[in-house]
Amino acid sequence: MTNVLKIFVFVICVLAFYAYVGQMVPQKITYPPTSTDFVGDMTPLELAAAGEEIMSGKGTCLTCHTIGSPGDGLRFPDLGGIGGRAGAQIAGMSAVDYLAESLYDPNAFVVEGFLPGMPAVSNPPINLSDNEILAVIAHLQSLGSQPTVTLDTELQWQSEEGSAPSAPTVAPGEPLDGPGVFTNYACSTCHAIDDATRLVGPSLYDAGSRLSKAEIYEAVMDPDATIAEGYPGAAMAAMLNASGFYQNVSTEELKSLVDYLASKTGQ
Amino acid sequence: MKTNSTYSPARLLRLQRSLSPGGGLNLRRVIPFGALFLILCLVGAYFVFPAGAIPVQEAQDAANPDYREFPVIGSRTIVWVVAQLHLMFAAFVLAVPMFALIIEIIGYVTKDERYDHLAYEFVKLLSVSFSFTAALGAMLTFLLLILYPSLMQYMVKIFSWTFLPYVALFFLEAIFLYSYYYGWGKFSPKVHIGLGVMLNIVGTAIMFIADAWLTFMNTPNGITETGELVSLWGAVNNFIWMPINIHRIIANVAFGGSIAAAYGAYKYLGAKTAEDKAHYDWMGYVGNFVAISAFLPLPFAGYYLGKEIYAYSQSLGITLMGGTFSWLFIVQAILIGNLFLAANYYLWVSMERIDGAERFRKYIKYLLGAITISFIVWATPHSLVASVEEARAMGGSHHPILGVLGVMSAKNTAVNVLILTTYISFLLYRRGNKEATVPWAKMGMNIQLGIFVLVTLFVIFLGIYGYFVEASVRIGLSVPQVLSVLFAMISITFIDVLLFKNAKKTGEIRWGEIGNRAQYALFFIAITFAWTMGLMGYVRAGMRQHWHVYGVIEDTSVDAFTPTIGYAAIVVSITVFIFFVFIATVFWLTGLTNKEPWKPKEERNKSVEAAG
Amino acid sequence: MKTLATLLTLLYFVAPSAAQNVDLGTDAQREAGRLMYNAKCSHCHGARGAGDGAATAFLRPAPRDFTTGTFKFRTTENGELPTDEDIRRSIRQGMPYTGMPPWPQLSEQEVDNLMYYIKTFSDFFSGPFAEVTALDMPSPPSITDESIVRGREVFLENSCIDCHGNLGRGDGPSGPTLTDQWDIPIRAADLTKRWTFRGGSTRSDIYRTFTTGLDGSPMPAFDIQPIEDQWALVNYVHSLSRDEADYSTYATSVFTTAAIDPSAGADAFSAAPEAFFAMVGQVIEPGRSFFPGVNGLAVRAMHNADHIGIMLQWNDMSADTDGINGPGLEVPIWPNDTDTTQAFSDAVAIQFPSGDGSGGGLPYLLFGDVSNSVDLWFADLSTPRADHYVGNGSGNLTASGMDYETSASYEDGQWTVIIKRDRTLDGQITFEDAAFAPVLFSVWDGFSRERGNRRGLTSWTYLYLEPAETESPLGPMAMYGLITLLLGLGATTLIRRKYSNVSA
Amino acid sequence: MNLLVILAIIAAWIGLRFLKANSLAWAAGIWVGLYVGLSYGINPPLPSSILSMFMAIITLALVTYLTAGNDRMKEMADTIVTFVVDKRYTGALIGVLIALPLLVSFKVYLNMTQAPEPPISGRTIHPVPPNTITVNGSPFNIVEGHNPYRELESSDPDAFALHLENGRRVYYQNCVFCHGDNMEGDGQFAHGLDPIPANFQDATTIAMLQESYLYWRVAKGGPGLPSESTPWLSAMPAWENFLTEEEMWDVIMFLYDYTGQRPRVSEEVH
Repeated sequence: MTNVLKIFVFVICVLAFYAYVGQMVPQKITYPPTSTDFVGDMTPLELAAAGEEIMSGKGTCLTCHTIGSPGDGLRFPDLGGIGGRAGAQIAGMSAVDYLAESLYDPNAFVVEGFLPGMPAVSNPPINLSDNEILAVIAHLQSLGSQPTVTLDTELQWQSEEGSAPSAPTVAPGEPLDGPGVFTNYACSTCHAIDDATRLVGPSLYDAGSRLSKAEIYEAVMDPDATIAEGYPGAAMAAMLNASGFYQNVSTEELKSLVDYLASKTGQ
Repeated sequence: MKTNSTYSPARLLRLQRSLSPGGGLNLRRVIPFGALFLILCLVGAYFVFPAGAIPVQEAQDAANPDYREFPVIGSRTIVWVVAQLHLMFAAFVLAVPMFALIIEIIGYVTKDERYDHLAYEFVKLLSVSFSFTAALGAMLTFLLLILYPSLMQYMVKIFSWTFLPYVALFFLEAIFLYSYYYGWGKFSPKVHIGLGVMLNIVGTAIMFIADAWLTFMNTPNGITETGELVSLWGAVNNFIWMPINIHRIIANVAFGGSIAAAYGAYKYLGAKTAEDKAHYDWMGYVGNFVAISAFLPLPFAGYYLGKEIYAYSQSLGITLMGGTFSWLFIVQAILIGNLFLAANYYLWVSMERIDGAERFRKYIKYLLGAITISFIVWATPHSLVASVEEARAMGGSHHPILGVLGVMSAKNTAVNVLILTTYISFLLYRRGNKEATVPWAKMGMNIQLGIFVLVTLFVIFLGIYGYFVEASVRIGLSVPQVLSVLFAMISITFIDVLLFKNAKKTGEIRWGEIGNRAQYALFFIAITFAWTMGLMGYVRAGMRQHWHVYGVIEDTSVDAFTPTIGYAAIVVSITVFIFFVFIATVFWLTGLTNKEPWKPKEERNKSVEAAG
Repeated sequence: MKTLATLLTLLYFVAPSAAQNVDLGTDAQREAGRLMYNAKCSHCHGARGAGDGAATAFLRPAPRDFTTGTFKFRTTENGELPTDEDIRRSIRQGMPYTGMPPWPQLSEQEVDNLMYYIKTFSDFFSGPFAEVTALDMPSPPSITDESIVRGREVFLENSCIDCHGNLGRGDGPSGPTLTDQWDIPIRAADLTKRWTFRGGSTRSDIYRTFTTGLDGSPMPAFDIQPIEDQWALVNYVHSLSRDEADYSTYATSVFTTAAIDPSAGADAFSAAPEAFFAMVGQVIEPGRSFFPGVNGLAVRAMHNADHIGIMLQWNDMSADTDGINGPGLEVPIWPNDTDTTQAFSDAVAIQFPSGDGSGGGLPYLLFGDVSNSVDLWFADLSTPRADHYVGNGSGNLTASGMDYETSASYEDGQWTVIIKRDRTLDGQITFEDAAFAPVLFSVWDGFSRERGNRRGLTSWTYLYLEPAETESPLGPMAMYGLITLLLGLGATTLIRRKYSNVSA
Repeated sequence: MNLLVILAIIAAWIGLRFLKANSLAWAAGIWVGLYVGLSYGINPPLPSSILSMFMAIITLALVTYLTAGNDRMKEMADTIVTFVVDKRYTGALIGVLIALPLLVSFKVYLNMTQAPEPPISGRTIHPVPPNTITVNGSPFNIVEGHNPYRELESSDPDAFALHLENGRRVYYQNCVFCHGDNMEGDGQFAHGLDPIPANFQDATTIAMLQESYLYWRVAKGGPGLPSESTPWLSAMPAWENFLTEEEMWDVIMFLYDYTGQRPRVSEEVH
């Protein structure tokens, strides 16, 4: 029995030694990256930091807007210093309200020299929640002045329940036809289909006469392969990704969409 | 591919088990114990998931929360400990048939009865240990089903079709195992060996399938960005599937060998007669020989695995080697350095019981020197812990000399030198009581020496050369290093076999006259192996960080953070301790077969008197 | 002051024509030198050696213009060209605390090649005055107290204090007005920091500097007689500073039972050890400071049960108390800072993390960041107080309206600022015994027009509060000693009992 | 290397050899010699954490050596037993029994009276990069992204040279103050920074990284580091605030060109 006891003690000693070695190296806990949890007591500054992330990420704002480097030929206004200017854009409208309107209802007031065409970020495909929009407003305010909004700030555009509109839903089973796909994935936010209006993206009313079916297919599935001159790159892919297009669209639906677009010859 | 909604909880059971850092499991004792647990699992799983409603669409059903909490120590830790224990037993029951078969074959070829007995003695350890495996597997299954329901649903969705072959193999495994075990000595040797071969093939196949599930969690493949299955074969054959398979086969053999050696050591220490001592001394030696032989190529397999991880994602690779876990590999280096040291130590102590081996004693200090230096080089961290004063004296957290030792070139070289040195120890041991009689003996030995010296110099040269070339070339240099070491081992062995074919025996191996300290070295090796496995389990699961399935299913539980190495070390130590308590029970149970039949007290007294 | 041109005119008649012994190197050497120069030197000294490379605007003192043949560090007569060895030495050793690094990794040949190529930038090296002889540089005699005392007299006799100041801190009355030959502002050396001497910090280097002068700068050559006085001056200058900067890793605050009173001045802090921190330009965020006015800061601190006082001292050639300063002032991007109508005062700030610092990391070193704020004790030295600012990054500083008890004084080129605070203050860091409080210091030199983000700063460092009473080591010493003794005795007894038969 | 110390150690070992010291004395001699050598023989000195690790390994190795052979083991045991039991050594034994506790006490004294150590930051030098970053508004994928100008090296050497030249300008106007003229991390402000700037000549910095990794470090600087790399200490600016993307790529290429290193390229995917 003493042997068993000796072995037992030996095992304990060796294990204790290794446990000790484990304590001798630097100890670091790695936490998962903090997702933007909107908690009630976020200061405007914290909110602004979250907003910065949203603008470059989910909001896809920076595919069309620049911050602090105007004149790059982008189609939308530069946002550098926007926080300082916002209050003076529309008489009688506070900076916060102006920014909020620009986000919820962007085409209500369009800065001179620019075309309308920005999608409402509260709707699909961008689909920001009210809190996320508040964060974006806070960040925009911080560009040029001090952010003031908090999560308690109430805006007239906010939906009643405070919840984000639901994401586009695909009716199960029933494949959509071409126009159906076009509507369902909110393509019309950026592309005109009935006339030659230039929105964020080129009008598609003459897509069929400009592009072959294969080219249309490529333009949908890999938008950045060829970018029409004067239009921002990366925007479409980001938005289609955000709207779940690539994940959900079926081959059949894709085919109908291409057929539909190819049928648009400008007449 | 759509999910088969008629999944069976039995598949789930095995799926869960595979998700442990272990994988290859062999429920060998299905009939007496395992089957009971399986049935319990089936029944239990049906109760845990009423309606069995696992159509994928409803995976997010509010009735099924994503996580449940295990009291006191938390879900993650309990799954961790149980999975690790399960893995260790699984590794053991997979490995023992492998080297039992090899030993049996050796016995068959050499017509040495001893080997056959030894193989049988190893196999005897199986019968108990795998009921533990089954018990632990069942426990793990329940835990995962209860604690991580939504993750399990996803895994089922992906891998449903792999369950059928798994079940089929499982039955085959049971049949082969029992025919191999119970049929010992009852078939012709060839048929019996054939059974053993089949047993191993089936066991390995089971492990391969199980590995697919867990490697998928690290490097998911064959799915869309949202996690829908595109190609099942792609999901199975993910980046690290094959490397893990290879690494595990080898590591299992090493681990199984070390446990078997520990068994020999345990019996040796308790043995009363010289005959028993001789036998268990020999058993410990063989177990350790198997363990170390399998251990030598393990660093290469590990390197292959690491390379594939880098190939899959630089982020994963850096997390592993340069980021969060870089210190873990320093701990690993200490463990493996200890293994090398202990393995050599065992050989050196063993040589004391070989008459004629004294002439090699003088080399020990040089071997030890090489091992120590390599050990030091390998354990030197790249990012140093230094106080501000020390850092300033060094000119930053980078030491001009240590910095050189901290990078891959130096480490690769150190490992290769360690392997070579251990190999030389083996060689010296082998020829301890032999004298070559072939006419070209002197020249042969000179050639061996030449190869050894050249390869060592070549390995060191490549290590140094690595500092003068760009990184992409440097990474490639490890291949010639490895190959030259393999070349040296193979060619020297080849010459050695010829050299000592009809060697003159200068003395006997006095089995049973080994110092007890050698037996403790065997325990030390077994513990260190088990601990290393535990640590590697932590890093393999931990490198996913806050993902269940890397990049696909995010861990949103309270345990999403990666715990410290110190915490992991304690969990691993406790796990290994529990494992050794269990394995001690296995040893004890196995030992019962040799116990005298029970007799009433009076009879025993009588026999004592008679003896007196 | 003699310039090279006047000297040349004079010498034209006396010097021997066309020196034969001038070594201009071979074509191959000059070509090799050219390649090396273009690879390693041209970005500062310019492709044509005119000191007008891409980096020139960011360097002060400005890189040498090789085309004029004017060199500061020579062993030759004032106004003469340097010897080959002088050029080699300058390349090899560099100029501490300037943009010119030492080049120890170059081989002898490479340095030679560079030297030959540098000589091609100026015609003087091939002209009639190219042949120069090095002056005799005697080896220094030993330092005696008398010579240092005498050196002080020599220092005064030769009006050194006009530029270098009474105690050598570079604060002489004419200090702020000095410019070099090209009208770029230049500063008299701070003789209390020998490690910053451009020409080297040994006594021989000091001797060479004042006997040959620094051509192109206002530093003339001094012909002091007798020679003993020359060495007396060298020894005096040498005695003004320690050998090395000896930068500290943290400052220690010592416990006192006395009250902390900023108005009591520097003497009250003499019991506290001095921590000397390196101060470098803020080159991280816009408003970058490439030549900070202050390159080192001495810190002493004392605390009692309730208060802590921190004393900061640094050398400044002028006390700028007119004008304004603030940590959040706008700074145009260098070199566009041309509007000089606004004057800026000297200022200093001590930065601590806000709150208890339990967030897992420090705030960002430049006035904190959005999620981790800092408390700034900011003293604009044109006013007699230090204000509290909360910093959430360089662009986000808010004055809380609170201020700290402060005193500031300037004497002989040295600012002394003492700031006092309660050891516990709501929302700000608590100074606990035997704990390390993270701290970072910033100094603004008004004369160098530093304000806002243009400033000198240290890294995050620490302030350690010595506890009032340190635990006596005697108890643990006795305990561990006793345990060892018992273990030893136990082992001895065991062995003796077991092997007593051996002792025969 | 401090040659004098090393020579002294070797001399002591030769002395042991001449004295025909037994293996226990040898082990002690080697232990002390290596300890002294590692503590004082290497310049700059090893950090104490490393020193203790090395000594632990060496201790283990020496114990292994002493116990590996039966006769050495016996020799060791005999020596100890003789020393403890034999009357001739009683005096020495008492000396040792007294000296050991004194040594321990002295060590305790040293530990308790030494100057306090400020907190050590065990920072990760090469942390894991995020998968994508947004540089001045345009997204960049670190995993798959590559230097858009690197291909010019082979396709258009003249254009590449222009990029390098621009990189040189950028470096000497922005980076040289910390990273130094020779890129050894010893610029004129390096002495005031902690952590000190990276040394690009070192084979373990840029040579083992991909260009996309450098791009991340250059564009996002210290503030972009994850917390294990102590972003609050790093003085590396986020250069996207000062430089264009092209300038950042140019300076990265210049770093490799000047130091003669090659960037690590992503390995072949199987």
